[in-house]
Amino acid sequence: MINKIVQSMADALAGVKDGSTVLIGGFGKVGQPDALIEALIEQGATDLTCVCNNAGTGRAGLARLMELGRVRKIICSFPRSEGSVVFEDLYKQGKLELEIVPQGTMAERMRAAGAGVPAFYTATSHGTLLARGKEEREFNGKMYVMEHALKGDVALVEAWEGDRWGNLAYRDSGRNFNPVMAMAAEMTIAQVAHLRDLGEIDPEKVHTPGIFVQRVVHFDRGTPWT
Amino acid sequence: MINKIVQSMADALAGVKDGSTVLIGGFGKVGQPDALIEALIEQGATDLTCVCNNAGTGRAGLARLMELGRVRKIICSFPRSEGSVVFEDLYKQGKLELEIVPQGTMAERMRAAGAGVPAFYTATSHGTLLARGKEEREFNGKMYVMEHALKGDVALVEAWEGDRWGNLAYRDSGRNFNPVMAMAAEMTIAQVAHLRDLGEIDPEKVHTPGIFVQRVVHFDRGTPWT
Amino acid sequence: MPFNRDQMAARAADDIPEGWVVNLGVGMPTNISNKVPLEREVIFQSENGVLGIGPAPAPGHENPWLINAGKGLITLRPGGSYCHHADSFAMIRGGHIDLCVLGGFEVAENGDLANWATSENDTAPAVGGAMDLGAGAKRLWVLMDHTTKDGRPKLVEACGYPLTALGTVNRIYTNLGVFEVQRGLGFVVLDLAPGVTFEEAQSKSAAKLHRPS
Amino acid sequence: MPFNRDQMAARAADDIPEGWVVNLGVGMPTNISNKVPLEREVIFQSENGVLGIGPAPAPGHENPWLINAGKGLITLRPGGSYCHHADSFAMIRGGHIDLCVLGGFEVAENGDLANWATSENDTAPAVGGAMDLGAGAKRLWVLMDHTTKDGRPKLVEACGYPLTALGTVNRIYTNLGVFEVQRGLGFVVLDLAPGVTFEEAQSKSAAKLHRPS
Repeated sequence: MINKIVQSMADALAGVKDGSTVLIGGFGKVGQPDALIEALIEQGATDLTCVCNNAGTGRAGLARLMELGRVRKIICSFPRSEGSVVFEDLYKQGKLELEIVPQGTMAERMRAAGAGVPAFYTATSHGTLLARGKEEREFNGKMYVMEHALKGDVALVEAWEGDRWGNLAYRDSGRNFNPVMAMAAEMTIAQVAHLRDLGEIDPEKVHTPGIFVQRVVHFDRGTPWT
Repeated sequence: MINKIVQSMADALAGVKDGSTVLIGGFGKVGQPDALIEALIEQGATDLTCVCNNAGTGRAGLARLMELGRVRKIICSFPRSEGSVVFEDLYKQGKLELEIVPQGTMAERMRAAGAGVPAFYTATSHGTLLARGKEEREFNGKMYVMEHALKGDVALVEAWEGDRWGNLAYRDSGRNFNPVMAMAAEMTIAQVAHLRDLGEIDPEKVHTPGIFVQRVVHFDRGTPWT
Repeated sequence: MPFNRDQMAARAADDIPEGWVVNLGVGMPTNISNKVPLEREVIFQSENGVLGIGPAPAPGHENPWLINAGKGLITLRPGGSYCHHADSFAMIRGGHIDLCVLGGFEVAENGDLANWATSENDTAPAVGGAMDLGAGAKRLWVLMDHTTKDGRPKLVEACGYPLTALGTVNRIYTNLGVFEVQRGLGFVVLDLAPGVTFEEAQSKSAAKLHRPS
Repeated sequence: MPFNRDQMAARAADDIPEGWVVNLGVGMPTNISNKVPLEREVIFQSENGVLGIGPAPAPGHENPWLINAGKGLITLRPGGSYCHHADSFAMIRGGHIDLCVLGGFEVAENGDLANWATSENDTAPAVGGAMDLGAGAKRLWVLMDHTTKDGRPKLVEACGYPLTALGTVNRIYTNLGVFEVQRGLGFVVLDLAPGVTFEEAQSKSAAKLHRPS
């Protein structure tokens, strides 16, 4: 019997190595795998590259991981936002590398990694600072920038429901980056608010098929704090 | 009020121009927009490039369109199959151009067209006859082929249900090429077995959001002939 | 009297026809959705995977799982749907969004937009989806004050700030009026706020304004 | 006695561990799914967007909307799901399929596979998903007769037919036995059908066979 469900947060994060690239789902607090991030803090892996839409706020979660000196590099579209105090401190001190990526390019680079596409072209960022050093190319009279796949060693995602095959379904705007990150990582770990029996999730609305998920852990965090 | 529902097959196909590239959904008979293909035959546009997984079987539908001399070129992954007699005749007589594309590359080229990606790289077909004349490139020690977006002027798709905003949901394996073709065409025309009121299709299982659909026409063709 | 912010949003909203799919940038542009009557069906998209945003939630009826790109609580109207980030930006990058309205630091007369970083040395500017929207939407409008707080013009000959997108702005809504970017010509005045003269608008712009022909 | 087709499929099925996601090519390989007991959960994928194929439908309970890549009627088991063609091939191209089993015209000792066209001048060969699967699956096995109907060997030093994929075949299941492709070495005999000798298998192959070390 295939059973990807693990019983503890420690089991969920077991084996994450130093130097890993960790994709962290969520947009705002919605679909953000808080419990898994806490578990990663506990687990101890360091020298991490974190890919996340923002660079953490307040002093908990990703910000805490950064404050502990465990993050070498952040890849994100929106580093500086209200409350991103830890990021700003560390960045000013030169203790954190930063790669800013347009949000759609970031999503597409992960989708490409998951889909076996090593590189693709996009008009996004052409002619801007974010295209510096990148290959440019003309197609049909328009200029494009070449972007590379962005792969993760680990993805941390949050879903509304999940089953023992690793199938996931999200709720409302909680879907966001989670499905593309699940595709793009060697090991995808899902925190799910509800465990379902196999077959209980409508096959027409499985948003992330189990093929992309290695571990499922139950954690009902309740309402996302907004 | 947005209302993409049209009342007749003639209205659904109105305005399709000679020389158009027409994407035709379905895999086997499932999800195949038979009524729209018949309506295209009626409508009269000629000099067409048709993109479809196969090159028609028997003497009806796509095969009929070809037999009438209305198709200049076929882009497909599986031209010769049981019953593809019309295709074989025309092709032997040099009356039909053929571009064979690996099935996944064909799907991805249309997805790219829909997603604003003019070109991407794939390992598929590298070193084979189907990569001849295509640019090759190495990424991380592995060879890839550059493939271009494949755009349609028109897409004909079939869905299980649809609403006046053009939202579509498919049934079982009827999804197949339909969502990517819907994304990739200037004008997507959907034949739906069931019309739904706005909001009746679960927002979590809208497979093709209405943004990709221009016209919806009701046609319950019943069981796909298999 | 120049438009106030509410009037600016309303002025832009008036120009959006039924049936368009529209993405509104965080900040001032978000207010535009409040100015489009529900009966005029405009489909608002948010890049975090929401298509068909409805009116603001009634107090006590908020759904914490449902937010827009600005992290504000929203609703979904019947006919709305959800998708993931790559699919959402496929809509944007693929040219399926009829209109995007962004805020701006500067717009140049060639249609360049600067709205994400205040200098090349800006340590960590946040780009979000602005470059994707700036390059991908069918039409790009900018909603912004005509000048900075200290009176510097924001309609310019060439942007001084780092660019967000090149040559894609079609129209600018400011407190002074509505301006179209015409390729090869520059800024054309489409409309002025009540009591605002052409000369006043010109004096507060750092590029030539043209009268409509 | 060489394996018959059913035995060949069963032999391959025996080597598939629980938990693998497996794509079976049209024709002989499809039969493999019938040889894996339901209790051993192997997840069969079909490139037309079906993940988690179940046993053949009971007569009278066929679902005409549910077919596999060979257009045969199938079922979905609990835990199965549907997706569109681009997502399905993302699974394949992205290396998420643990195993693909295809039919073959020829396999070369460097792992090249030819299985889609019989000559460069073949007027309209049908490739389907073979090249995507051949390049993208984590493991590629080939299930085929050891020789052609007229006795020509199909295990060769270099493929004469146009290639489907380069250097990706890991293993071949034939009526004579099971052969592994070892990089830098060539074909290694893993198993032989009852009564088939190494010498017989070698005599029916056009490349050197190696005994396992």
